[in-house]
Amino acid sequence: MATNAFDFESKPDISWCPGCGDFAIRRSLLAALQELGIPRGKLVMVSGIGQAAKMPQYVNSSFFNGLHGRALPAATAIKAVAPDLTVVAEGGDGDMYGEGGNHFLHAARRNPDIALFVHENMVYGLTKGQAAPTSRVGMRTPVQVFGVTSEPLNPMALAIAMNVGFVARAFSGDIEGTTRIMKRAILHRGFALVDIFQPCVSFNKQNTLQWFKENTYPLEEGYKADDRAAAFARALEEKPFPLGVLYESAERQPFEELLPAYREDKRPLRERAHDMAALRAAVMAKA
Amino acid sequence: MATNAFDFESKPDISWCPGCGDFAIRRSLLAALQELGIPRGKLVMVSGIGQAAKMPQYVNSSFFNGLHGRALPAATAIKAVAPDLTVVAEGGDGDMYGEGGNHFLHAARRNPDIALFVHENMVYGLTKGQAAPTSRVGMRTPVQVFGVTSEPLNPMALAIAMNVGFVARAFSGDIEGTTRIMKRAILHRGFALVDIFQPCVSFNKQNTLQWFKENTYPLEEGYKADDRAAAFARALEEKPFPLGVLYESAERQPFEELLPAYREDKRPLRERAHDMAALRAAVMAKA
Amino acid sequence: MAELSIVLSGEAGQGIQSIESMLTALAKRARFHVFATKEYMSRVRGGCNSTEIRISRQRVTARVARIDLLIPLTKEAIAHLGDRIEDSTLVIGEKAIVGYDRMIDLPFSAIAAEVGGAVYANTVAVGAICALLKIEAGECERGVRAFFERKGAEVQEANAEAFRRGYARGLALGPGLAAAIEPDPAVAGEIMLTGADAVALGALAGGCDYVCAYPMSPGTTVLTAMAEYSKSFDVIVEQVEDEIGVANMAIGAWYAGARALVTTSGGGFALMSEAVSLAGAIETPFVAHLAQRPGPATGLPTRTEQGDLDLAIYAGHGDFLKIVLAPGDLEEGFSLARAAFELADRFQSPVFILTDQYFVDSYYTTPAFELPLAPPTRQVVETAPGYRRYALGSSDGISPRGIPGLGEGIVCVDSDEHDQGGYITEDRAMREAMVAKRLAKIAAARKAAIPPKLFGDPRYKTLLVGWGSVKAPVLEAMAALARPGLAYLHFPWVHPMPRGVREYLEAATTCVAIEGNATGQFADLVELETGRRFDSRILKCDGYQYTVEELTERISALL
Amino acid sequence: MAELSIVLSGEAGQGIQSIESMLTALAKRARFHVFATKEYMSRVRGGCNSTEIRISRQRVTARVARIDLLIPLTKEAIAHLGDRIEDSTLVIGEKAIVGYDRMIDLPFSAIAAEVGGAVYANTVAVGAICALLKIEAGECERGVRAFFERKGAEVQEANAEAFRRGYARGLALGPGLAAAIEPDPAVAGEIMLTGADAVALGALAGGCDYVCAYPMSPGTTVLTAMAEYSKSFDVIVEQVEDEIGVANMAIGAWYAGARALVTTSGGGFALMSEAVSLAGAIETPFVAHLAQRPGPATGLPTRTEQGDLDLAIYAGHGDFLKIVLAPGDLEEGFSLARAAFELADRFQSPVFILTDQYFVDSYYTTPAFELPLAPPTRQVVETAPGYRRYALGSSDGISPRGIPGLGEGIVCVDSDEHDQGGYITEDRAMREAMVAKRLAKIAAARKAAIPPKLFGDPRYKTLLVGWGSVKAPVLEAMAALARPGLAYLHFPWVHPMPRGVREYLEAATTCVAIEGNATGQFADLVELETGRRFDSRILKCDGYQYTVEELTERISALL
Ligand SMILES: Cc1ncc(C[n+]2csc(CCOP(=O)(O)OP(=O)(O)O)c2C)c(N)n1
Ligand SMILES: Cc1ncc(C[n+]2csc(CCOP(=O)(O)OP(=O)(O)O)c2C)c(N)n1
Ligand code: SF4
Ligand code: SF4
Ligand SMILES: [Mg+2]
Ligand SMILES: [Mg+2]
Repeated sequence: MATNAFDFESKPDISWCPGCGDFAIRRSLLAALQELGIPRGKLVMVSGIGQAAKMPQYVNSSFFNGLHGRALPAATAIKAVAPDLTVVAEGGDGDMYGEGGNHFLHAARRNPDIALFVHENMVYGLTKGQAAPTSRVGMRTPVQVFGVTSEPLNPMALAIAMNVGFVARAFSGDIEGTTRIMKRAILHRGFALVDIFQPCVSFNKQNTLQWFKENTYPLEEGYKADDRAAAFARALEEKPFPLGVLYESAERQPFEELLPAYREDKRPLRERAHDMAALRAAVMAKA
Repeated sequence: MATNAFDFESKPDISWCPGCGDFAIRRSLLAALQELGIPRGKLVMVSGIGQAAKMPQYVNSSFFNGLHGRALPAATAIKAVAPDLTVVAEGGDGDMYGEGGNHFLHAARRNPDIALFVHENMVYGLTKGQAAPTSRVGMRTPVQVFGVTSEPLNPMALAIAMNVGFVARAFSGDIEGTTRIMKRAILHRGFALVDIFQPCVSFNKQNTLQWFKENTYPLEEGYKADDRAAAFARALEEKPFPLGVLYESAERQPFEELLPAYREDKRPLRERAHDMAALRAAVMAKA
Repeated sequence: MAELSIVLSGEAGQGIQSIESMLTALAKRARFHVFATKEYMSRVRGGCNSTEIRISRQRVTARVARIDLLIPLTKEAIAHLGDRIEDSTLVIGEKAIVGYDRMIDLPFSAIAAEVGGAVYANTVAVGAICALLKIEAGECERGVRAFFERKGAEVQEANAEAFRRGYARGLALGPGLAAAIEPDPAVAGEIMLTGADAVALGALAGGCDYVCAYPMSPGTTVLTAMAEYSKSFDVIVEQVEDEIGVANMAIGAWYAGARALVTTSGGGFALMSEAVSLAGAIETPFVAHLAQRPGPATGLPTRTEQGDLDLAIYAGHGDFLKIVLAPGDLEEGFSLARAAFELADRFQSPVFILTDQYFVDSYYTTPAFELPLAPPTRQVVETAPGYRRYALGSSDGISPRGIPGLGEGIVCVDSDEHDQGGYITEDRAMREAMVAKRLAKIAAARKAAIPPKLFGDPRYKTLLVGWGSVKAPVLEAMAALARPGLAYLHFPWVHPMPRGVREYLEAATTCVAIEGNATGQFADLVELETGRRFDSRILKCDGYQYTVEELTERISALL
Repeated sequence: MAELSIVLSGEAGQGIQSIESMLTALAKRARFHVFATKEYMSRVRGGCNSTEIRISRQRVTARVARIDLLIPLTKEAIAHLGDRIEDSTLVIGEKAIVGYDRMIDLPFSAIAAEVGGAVYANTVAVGAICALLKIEAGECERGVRAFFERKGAEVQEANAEAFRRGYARGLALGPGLAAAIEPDPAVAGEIMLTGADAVALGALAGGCDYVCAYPMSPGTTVLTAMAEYSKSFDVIVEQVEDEIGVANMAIGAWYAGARALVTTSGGGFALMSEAVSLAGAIETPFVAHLAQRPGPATGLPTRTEQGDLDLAIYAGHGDFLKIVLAPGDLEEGFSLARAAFELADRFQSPVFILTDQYFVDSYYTTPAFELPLAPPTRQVVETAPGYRRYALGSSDGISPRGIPGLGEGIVCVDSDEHDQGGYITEDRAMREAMVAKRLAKIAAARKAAIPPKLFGDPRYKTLLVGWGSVKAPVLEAMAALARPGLAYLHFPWVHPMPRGVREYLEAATTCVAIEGNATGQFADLVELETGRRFDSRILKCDGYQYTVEELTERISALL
């Protein structure tokens, strides 16, 4: 890889398993950040806990690596407080759709200008192989000893139902395709979801690199991503799953742009002084 | 009202505001329960906290009135432990889609045989008028002083995206229609959502009885509720909002029926003895 | 007469609140000291609620059991107030509705109807009360007009008329019932506000510029106040999907350079417990206003208790600093809320402001708060390349805090155990250094603690010990008892325990803990700190704040 | 020789675990006492982990610092174990890979390659170790075959061959290195299992029939064990979306008549805090297994600490009974887990079983658990019409518990304050009665508490006080010290504090608290209860359990 501003001088000790799809996603991510020319000091990576959620540790930028499932509220606040920063949230399918499911729903409602990258390996990697919300029915694990019975969560359908303005599925095996989609997601003004199929070589023996290859296909050239109902129909397709941007709409305004604090004054909060005259007036209004 | 097995001998002190749509929903509920002939001792009403969530207090049956937002996990367990009971979960739009949003997602995935009735009054009633996840954009409240900016959550679209097998919208103003839908929801084998439009006379001056009347219409006779993508398209309709069963499918098996504990033995757990021989064997297997 | 205690009681939504707000505004205008508090059921309409108002020549800051004047709006009001109605209680109202033998009939609605409708009944009642208080009629009328200023001339006029009629009827009750209270000119410059307002203003004084919350009584009071202030201050106010989101959002906001406040109550705070631990781990400031109400679980949602102290102190897993402040009066509400932000920023740690329903809902006249001269500054550094968020080496465990976007460095925080740069480590020595760093902040905070304050006889034999909102009733009870050898040690800063507490207790023969919960949570903490057992604990868990009389009696029983 | 301490160290996924499980199985088969524990990084592959195995003539239940035999699988293993490698440590392994001067080269992989591939390297290593232990070869080989029974004859044969070759190479190292340990015939009837297994079996013995959890190390160990048991028991096992759902689901399950268990760690438990309060309010049993790991926040996910005691005791808002049990050995793991269900059901209250990563992951040979004769019964009543869930009147605060569907009554529970029937009330007298009812259960539970157990000299001068998993290392350290006047007071039941603790402490000249956290959380509780301060606290927070040597040294420094 060519030198990338977001890579480290010395190779970091990456704790992923050899062969894990996460490495490829990291390559896509570093490339996307570099190609977009984001100033290194202006990026904040936000994550929860999990293998995927370790990503910020391996990107040479500011990061907020918080609690399992809780990346999105933190990311939303960071963007709201400092709209001049680029905020990327990243995590696993358990992190974002399991523990963090409620934040996902409501981040979608709020629509902060955040790109969310979810590693869909259909398993809990870091905790050693239990079912994720995306695990396929029938998958056996040390906890699901009789096989998964719950319907896998369909992130595409869900995001489209929540009217997310950028809904895409990528595949770690396609580094360039993923890079391309990531760039578009970061550029999208508002909440953007990229769900990335990723093989977990240690715990998911069912949804392997090969399986993903065999069970995905790129959306056809000329696919129109601007029709929500049509996108939903495509989102229901399984085996093969379509890859690419399923839905895109610039209709909604981002959360932070709607905040009254930014109506006139565009400066991030950190640059503002507190208004002592207003305070005095507020106290004396109680007289 | 005629005597109803689920009503009380002496009139309960109902704490809802005079004129609240909740009274009508209670009438529909009592009628539905009565008409289905559910034995009184076999019903458990489960709820969280809120005005809507007080419903179980006003139904003469067993109830579990738990924490704000947390009705569904409790209801799921009750049904799993005692599949012979009828379990109805009920609550407000804040309770079920706000605080409880994650449980809603995952109850949908699990598909327990529970009917869920959500009072969509587009506001937080009990806590005095803040925005609910369903509040319309622009609504001003004591907290949303500049008006709501987040996209209202669309329960129909969301439930269809989550592949819920029974997805319906009712309106408290139509007591009989609501009763009819409630009955179908209770009879549905699996998770069934009925989102019920309900005017809050104290705090929602915008989405009034009149407003709901003017902004809803019944699904046309002959509407086919079995096509998920088509149902989704209809779920996106707003002003007017369609009323009725938007989607229905008997495809998925209920959660508790898939539990290995019930494969052969159908008795609820409370009727089972513990197996001491198996315990001895399990201990000695460690020798 | 020195003061009058007035109680209004009726259903939710029946108009108690309009009588109350008009009356207290007029009384303040007339330079009386005013105190008002309310108790209400967890329902929007119906039930039986009450508001208590004291109008006095002297400063009054606590509730009393005594009712001098009762205005019942329903039949139930009489039963609701029970044995607090004594022979000396003047009961005035609509006999036809209330049906209470001993009451003086004053048909507010009928009089209101003459003016133009039932809506004016409240103003009629206010008129009658003002007459009894012998407040000058013309001045009152100007007050009434001011009160309805925004509603237009017609409404103003009708209400003035309703007021006059009520006033006349009040006068007609005869001089025997009147209660002339002398005004205090000093009230003119004073402010009158609720505990929630005091906390909100204190937060603004502390530089708060981000508020997030999930509605929960009684914590919502501060959310609503801040939302209102977002019209005149650069404050981002966001209602979040749940309390977990709230806390994580606030921590994210602090990380990015804001001064964020969350406000909640027990159940909501319990949900934030993991996030509190996150703030501790990543050493990011966090300020929570926790307005207590009785538990467990949903409990009594609209009532009061001091039962969440343990919850706050032991929130989150692992050992790290949490500072807990508990205002006892409005001034402390303001100054501690302000201090919370400075302390959170300085110690890069969670700070909790513990109030309760009684505290946030009560209001009274008090001298205007002293404002700081200088605005607060964000205690952050501009980072240089190579900046490390958790640089070791300071004796107090505090490393300079950078924020992303300010300076050339990057700011890396991780909830896993981390090294100086914020990167995950499992190195034992680093782990121990980081634990020690976090513990050092506890020691440093204890040194910086606001010491407890002694009231009463400095050469006490009996020492009362309390915290938070019991302060005002205790002080009035002490004044009522007027006993030498009696003192009250008040803790506005309750955790980590300030130093020197043992000396206070050792100087006493008898130590009595007073608090509003069922077991004496603070008493336990003081015992743990000092090794000195309390001789008695005065406790209460029925959902109400102590009245002055109740405390007077319970204290004197121990003397 | 009485025992051998063996350490295997290498990357995650490199095969340490297969060597360990084969070796311990063979050693137990040969009637040695076995103890094994592991420490590992929070990663699935790579890093540097280690397993410690003691093989002994006598019962061994704790870890030691001493390494008699080290099998490093990587270069890093040597640095990782640092100063624990002494002159007396025999280091055996593949010199080409490890590159450690002082080691004896034994090219496992090369030998394995002769057999048919690198997969056999572990078995080769086991063979070599067995030779050094002088375990009879034929018996071992049968053991190896048994170990691979399910893999088919070919695999069995290849491994037997690998074993033989390894054994031969071990023998060839010469008798100077061999360590003949005498077997103990009593081991034959004993069981060997992890703390997690003991808790899972105890839960089954306690009638557990519903398990729900969200994966979290080290709590997952019990989830996995229970999932496995769901193949042979009527246990519903469900993985839930988050810990809040977990706790509310478990409470719902108990309400409907199940005996539910949840299992988690600190951060997950923190999220359950509100639900704990729910269980308290609606008086529904709840059992949580809380396997502790170092915090705050994510902390060190795969390491050990006893830092969540305060979190557990003060979980949830409001005053109500929580019982906290903390097993110190496998037998306690089994019996306390079993007791947890009986207690939860009896007191209709939350019960927590506090273990830690060290406890759940370690295993050793121990006498087979005594099984109860009778199966547990659900402590529920068949309800009659008019049944009231919260009937007042019992002195211990306990009302007969009905469940829906059993009997003619209805079972109504509400998280708001409620009356006897479970309906919402704001009545003051009822509130006070319900608070008193809940508090009465605390008093009743204290009476029923399992008393602490004294080990060592009954006429002690120095009293060590500890809880949970420090028990085993403390007992071995005491045995090593062999000092008169020294005793250890062990608490398997840690909250609410059993009675009579003060007497134990007062009988000592010196009291020393020993626990695995940074501040001494249990020591605080004992001080609060007894008023007696500890003279010293031995504490540890580096993520590891005490070794016997470490404790011996730290205790003797105080004697
Ligand atoms: C509150 C809480 N619960 C549970 C955990 C344990 N935990 C850590 S990562 C993880 C799930 C990992 O799965 P996923 O998010 O899919 O990421 P992956 O490892 O597969 O990339 C869990 C359950 C935690 N850290 N915090
Ligand atoms: C953990 C927690 N947070 C907040 C609350 C306060 N609370 C009670 S009901 C409610 C919302 C009520 O709105 P909704 O669910 O829409 O029901 P409605 O009253 O409108 O019928 C809230 C926020 C609570 N009880 N518990
Ligand atoms: S466990 Fe799976 S997801 Fe995690 S690093 Fe290994 S291969 Fe990747
Ligand atoms: S507040 Fe609204 S929802 Fe609640 S009872 Fe009153 S009218 Fe109904
Ligand atoms: Mg995953
Ligand atoms: Mg609502």
